[in-house]
Amino acid sequence: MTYIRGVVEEVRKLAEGIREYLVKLEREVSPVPGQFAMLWMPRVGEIPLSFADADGSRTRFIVARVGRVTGFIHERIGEGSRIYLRGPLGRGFTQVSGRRCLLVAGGYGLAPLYFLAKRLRGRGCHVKALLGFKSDREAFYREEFGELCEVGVAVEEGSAGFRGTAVDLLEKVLERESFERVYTCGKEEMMIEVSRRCLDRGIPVEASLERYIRCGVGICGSCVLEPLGLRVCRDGPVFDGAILLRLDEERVCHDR
Amino acid sequence: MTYIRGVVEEVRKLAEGIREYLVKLEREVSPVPGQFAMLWMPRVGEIPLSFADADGSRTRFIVARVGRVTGFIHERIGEGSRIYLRGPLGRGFTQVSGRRCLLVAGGYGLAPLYFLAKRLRGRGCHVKALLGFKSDREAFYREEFGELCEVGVAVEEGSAGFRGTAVDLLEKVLERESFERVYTCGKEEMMIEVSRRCLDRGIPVEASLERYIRCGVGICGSCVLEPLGLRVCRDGPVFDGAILLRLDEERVCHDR
Amino acid sequence: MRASLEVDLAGLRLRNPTILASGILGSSLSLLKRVEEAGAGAAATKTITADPREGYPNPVFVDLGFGYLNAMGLPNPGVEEFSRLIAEARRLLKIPVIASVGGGGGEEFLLVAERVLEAGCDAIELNLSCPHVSGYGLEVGSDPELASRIAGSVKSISSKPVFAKISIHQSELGVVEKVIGSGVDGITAINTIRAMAIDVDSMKPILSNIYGGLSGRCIRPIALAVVYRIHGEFPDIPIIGVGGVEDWKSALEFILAGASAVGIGSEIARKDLKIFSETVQGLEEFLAERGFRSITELRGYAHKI
Amino acid sequence: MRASLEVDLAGLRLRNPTILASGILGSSLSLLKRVEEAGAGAAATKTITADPREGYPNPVFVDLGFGYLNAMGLPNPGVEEFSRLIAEARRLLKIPVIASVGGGGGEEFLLVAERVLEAGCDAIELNLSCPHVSGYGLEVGSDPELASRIAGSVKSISSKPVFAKISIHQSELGVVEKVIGSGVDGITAINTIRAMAIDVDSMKPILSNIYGGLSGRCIRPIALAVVYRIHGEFPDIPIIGVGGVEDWKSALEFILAGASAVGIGSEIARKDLKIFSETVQGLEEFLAERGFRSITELRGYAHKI
Ligand SMILES: Cc1cc2nc3c(=O)[nH]c(=O)nc-3n(C[C@H](O)[C@H](O)[C@H](O)COP(=O)(O)OP(=O)(O)OC[C@H]3O[C@@H](n4cnc5c(N)ncnc54)[C@H](O)[C@@H]3O)c2cc1C
Ligand SMILES: Cc1cc2nc3c(=O)[nH]c(=O)nc-3n(C[C@H](O)[C@H](O)[C@H](O)COP(=O)(O)OP(=O)(O)OC[C@H]3O[C@@H](n4cnc5c(N)ncnc54)[C@H](O)[C@@H]3O)c2cc1C
Ligand SMILES: Cc1cc2nc3c(=O)[nH]c(=O)nc-3n(C[C@H](O)[C@H](O)[C@H](O)COP(=O)(O)O)c2cc1C
Ligand SMILES: Cc1cc2nc3c(=O)[nH]c(=O)nc-3n(C[C@H](O)[C@H](O)[C@H](O)COP(=O)(O)O)c2cc1C
Ligand code: FES
Ligand code: FES
Repeated sequence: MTYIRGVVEEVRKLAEGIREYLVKLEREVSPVPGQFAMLWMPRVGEIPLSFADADGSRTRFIVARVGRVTGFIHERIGEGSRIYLRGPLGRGFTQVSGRRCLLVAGGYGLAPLYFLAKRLRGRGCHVKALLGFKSDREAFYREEFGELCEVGVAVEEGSAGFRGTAVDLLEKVLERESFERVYTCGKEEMMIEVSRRCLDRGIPVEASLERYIRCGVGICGSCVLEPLGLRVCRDGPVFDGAILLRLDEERVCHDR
Repeated sequence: MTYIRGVVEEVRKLAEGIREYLVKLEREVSPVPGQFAMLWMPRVGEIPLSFADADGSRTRFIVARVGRVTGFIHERIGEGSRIYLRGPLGRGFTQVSGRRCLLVAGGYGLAPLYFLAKRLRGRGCHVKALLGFKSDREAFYREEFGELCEVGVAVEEGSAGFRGTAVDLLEKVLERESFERVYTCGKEEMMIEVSRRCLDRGIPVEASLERYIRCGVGICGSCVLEPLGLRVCRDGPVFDGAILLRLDEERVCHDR
Repeated sequence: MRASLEVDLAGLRLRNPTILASGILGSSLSLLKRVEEAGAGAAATKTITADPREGYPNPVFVDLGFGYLNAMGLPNPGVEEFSRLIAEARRLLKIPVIASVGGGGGEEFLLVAERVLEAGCDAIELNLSCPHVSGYGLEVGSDPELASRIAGSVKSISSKPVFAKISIHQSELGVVEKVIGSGVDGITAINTIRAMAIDVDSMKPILSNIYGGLSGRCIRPIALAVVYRIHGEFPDIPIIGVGGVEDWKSALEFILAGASAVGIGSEIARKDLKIFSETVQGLEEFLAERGFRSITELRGYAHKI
Repeated sequence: MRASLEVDLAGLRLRNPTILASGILGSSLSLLKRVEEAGAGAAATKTITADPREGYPNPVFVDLGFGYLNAMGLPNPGVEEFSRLIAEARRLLKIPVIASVGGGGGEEFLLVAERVLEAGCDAIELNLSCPHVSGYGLEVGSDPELASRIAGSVKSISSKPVFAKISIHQSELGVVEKVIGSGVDGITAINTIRAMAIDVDSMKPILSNIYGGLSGRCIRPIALAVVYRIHGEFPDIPIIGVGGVEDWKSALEFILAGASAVGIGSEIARKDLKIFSETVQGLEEFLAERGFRSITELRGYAHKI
């Protein structure tokens, strides 16, 4: 009753430390891109994961191995394994229609933006995605995005293609092309940079943030963005880029 | 949340010790004729009453004064008074369509049968109602039934019209007319007689029974029909006439 | 091979672990029979007192949407009449009949217990925990010493298993330890929880008695914690888990927590008597699907972590 | 004339009787500020312990559909850090800030109380009742003697009102009598109720800590009965009624039962922060409609029967 049960139908190794899980749920869920689920592994832990796709009772998650629970998932969860989740939680991205949209994603930040790309396409948007990775070994989902939209790939320690960060690539792209809205998910520093550069040019930005999620429903205060009083789990995880800039300012003030 | 609040819009004295209450509820209810409500008078008591009519959020009750709570209602509840009810509860009458139906009612047993007459009419039934009263002073609802169907009135100590019981009148009517279904509500002895005479002739009967109602939802056992294990509040209050005959047999056996 | 739902409950053999909880339909012979036909593994009677009790006037029951409130006031025809009912039930029913014994003190408990044992009940459940009848239940059971004296004296005259029914308005583990020390065969947990409802429109308490007992699905998490704790501390003591069982899943929660059987009470208000067969069928299917042979394998399983 | 929602709570002036319950959003200055903006009449902090506590690992929260289960494990940055927060809150907020004080024994309670008083809190609430942190809360508060000693010692150093927060896992009236005897200014009732949930599919307890506390609308009937009883026995003692307040009607239930103010906690999960303004507005409208001048006229009104 409390958790929705799912059975893993397919596991794919996408890149170094990154796996994709296709899950069939016991009932339908209707997440909006940017919303997340709390994934429970009995007696192991419970962690937030973005929906990377959802279609009726089939959902997709992308899991980067970072610690205890994600390590357990990589090692122990295979086809036929049961998983449990609660959600969808939080507020997702604004789904505009018929606009020129740019997605800027890094690492497992690709997850919600892939889901978003699909939906934006369905709403007649022109979508371009910039995917940033540390190295070739960590790169994934180029083809998946390629099937949906234009793709630019930035690899910092790459052997081919654009060498640099997603932000570097963004700067180049913004010189030549114009967009009506930018969506970003990845490391917070990257998202702050993306927000700054786009807002400077007057382009609205939405970014998906992370904080330590405990209750997931907005009552424990664990995920608060100080000093704004915003809760990632409930008021977000998607926030206006301007919020990120205020966060950053406060951080800078505080550090002084 | 637990009770539906109602405001009394109109009170009519129908006969000696019998009043009619028109109630506007704070939300709609959809009772079936024969279903009842538990009417709560704060710090006074809570009693079962049949719906005598219901149309959206307007309902009608007929209350015979018999004791503490009904006495309070007669004396203290007027236009503008608040009342509280839970329901609809129980199983009502079978609502047939396009049949010839006979209603046999006594005293406040007219309440659910009036509601039923309305519904049967709406379903294209030919309806006839036999109304039985002790005396002229206690008679009511002749016109109301008259607007819906053919009416026969039996008054035991009457000054005019058919003198005798509803059962006597029934016997006469059944000699001349045929019906496909009979519905009855009134004193239990009357309903047993009605059931016997109709079932003997092969006409199915439904009767609405009374027992002491406490929980109203089938868990306390207060309203059980021994030894049948049937609960008036949940399995009834409407039962097949055959059930009444079995009850009566058991009573007779037991009394020996 | 079909999985077995049979359980041994302190020596009682139950065809399945569902038990009609005390106070639910259990003062009518024909309803007890109907509950057996509906599939219950055993049935408890309404709590029996020495003298007849009328109970409280209406309202005595509130459906809160997430659970129920009741203050019936222990209406029962008294032990004289009830003993006849038990004797007849013993002839008419195949499933064990558990007599729920109440009292305002040690003597009454003993007197009632004596009579229902004579009448042939298969087990006794001591109601030490009704939260809303002054002088009865909790007022007796929240004194651990008195509770264990009562339990001990009833146990001493009973060749049938004796269960002590407890509530949370007391140090549960404290009372449990005491009554186990006095020899009872098992624990029934939990009774309703003291509660009330106020109607804000009339600004009045709803129940005629003001206080009542909360039951139904909303108390299940509380009851489960009690059962889990007792099973953790006293793994050998049979427990009847009661509180908000509404389907096979909730029944299974109790068994995984350590109950040998479950009482089913007020959720009958929503599900009616088919709750028994549906629970039984759901448990059977679960066992079969997971390859368990017997429900007893699952008792206390959630402790293995 | 508009009806007044102002209440006097043991000397604290509240613009309205809604209070953010302890443990809800109350360890963040900016969230406390937001709660004030949302309309709360006062705010309690998360329970503060002497040393920082990490709390338990996830899962720590379960939405049961009719209420909530949590076992956060009293995560808080410790009194050192928390005192700074309280001092800032005192500058930034206009509404009273109630410091919830925890401890594993008398000394810790006293130490924390001393520091939060220095920091300028407007009142103290002694958490004698958290049901799922071993060594804290209930384990201290269910010993009436210890509870009253703690209450007495904190009261002796405090010029600000002191509330004792109680649970139902104890003879409530017993503890209440004791702590009132030791001089506390008011009672907060109730804390969460010990409970748990087992997932039958995995056959495992859900919370990492196994046991947690039940909160939300499903415990309201229980909390109401506690408040009603306390007000009946101690009509002069201010009570903060907590447990399942979800709208103006449920807030009013507590006030009619005898509470001077109500805590709002986990139902924020469903209603979010607008629960405060909606509750306040609903109460205002009710008073106006019924011709009451002040919410204080309704305190304990359900006792007049
Ligand atoms: C809204 C949101 C969406 C996310 N979506 C994805 C996704 O789609 N794919 C993905 O791989 N990761 C995602 N994450 C991050 C993911 O939740 C963490 O990597 C994961 O919780 C780590 O768990 P662990 O037990 O393996 O790590 P641990 O060993 O417990 O800790 C390592 C680090 O992981 C982070 N972390 C641990 N627990 C939590 C928690 N409860 N909440 C937030 N962060 C935590 C902390 O930074 C911590 O320092 C998302 C996080 C958030 C907040
Ligand atoms: C399903 C059903 C539908 C009914 N419909 C109507 C109706 O439409 N109009 C009408 O006037 N009456 C109806 N009654 C009867 C009505 O409920 C009783 O007359 C009423 O409860 C008497 O209450 P009191 O406090 O005035 O009587 P009391 O002074 O308490 O007792 C007098 C007698 O009333 C009966 N009674 C009292 N309480 C109850 C109770 N909780 N349940 C059943 N009987 C009780 C008993 O026979 C009792 O001996 C119905 C009863 C039932 C069971
Ligand atoms: C209407 C009603 C009457 C009850 N009467 C009794 C009783 O007489 N004796 C008793 O021990 N428990 C009594 N109980 C408590 C139940 O046996 C059970 O312990 C409690 O209701 C929790 O279970 P449930 O949630 O399945 O109803 C009664 C409960 C209800 C709802
Ligand atoms: C997530 C959560 C954390 C809590 N933390 C505390 C706490 O630190 N101290 C405390 O006294 N009560 C704590 N409580 C209990 C609440 O203050 C309140 O007493 C209880 O939840 C009942 O109220 P509610 O139903 O409105 O939530 C907590 C409750 C919840 C749900
Ligand atoms: S995780 Fe609890 S408020 Fe966001
Ligand atoms: S009144 Fe309780 S079972 Fe019918």
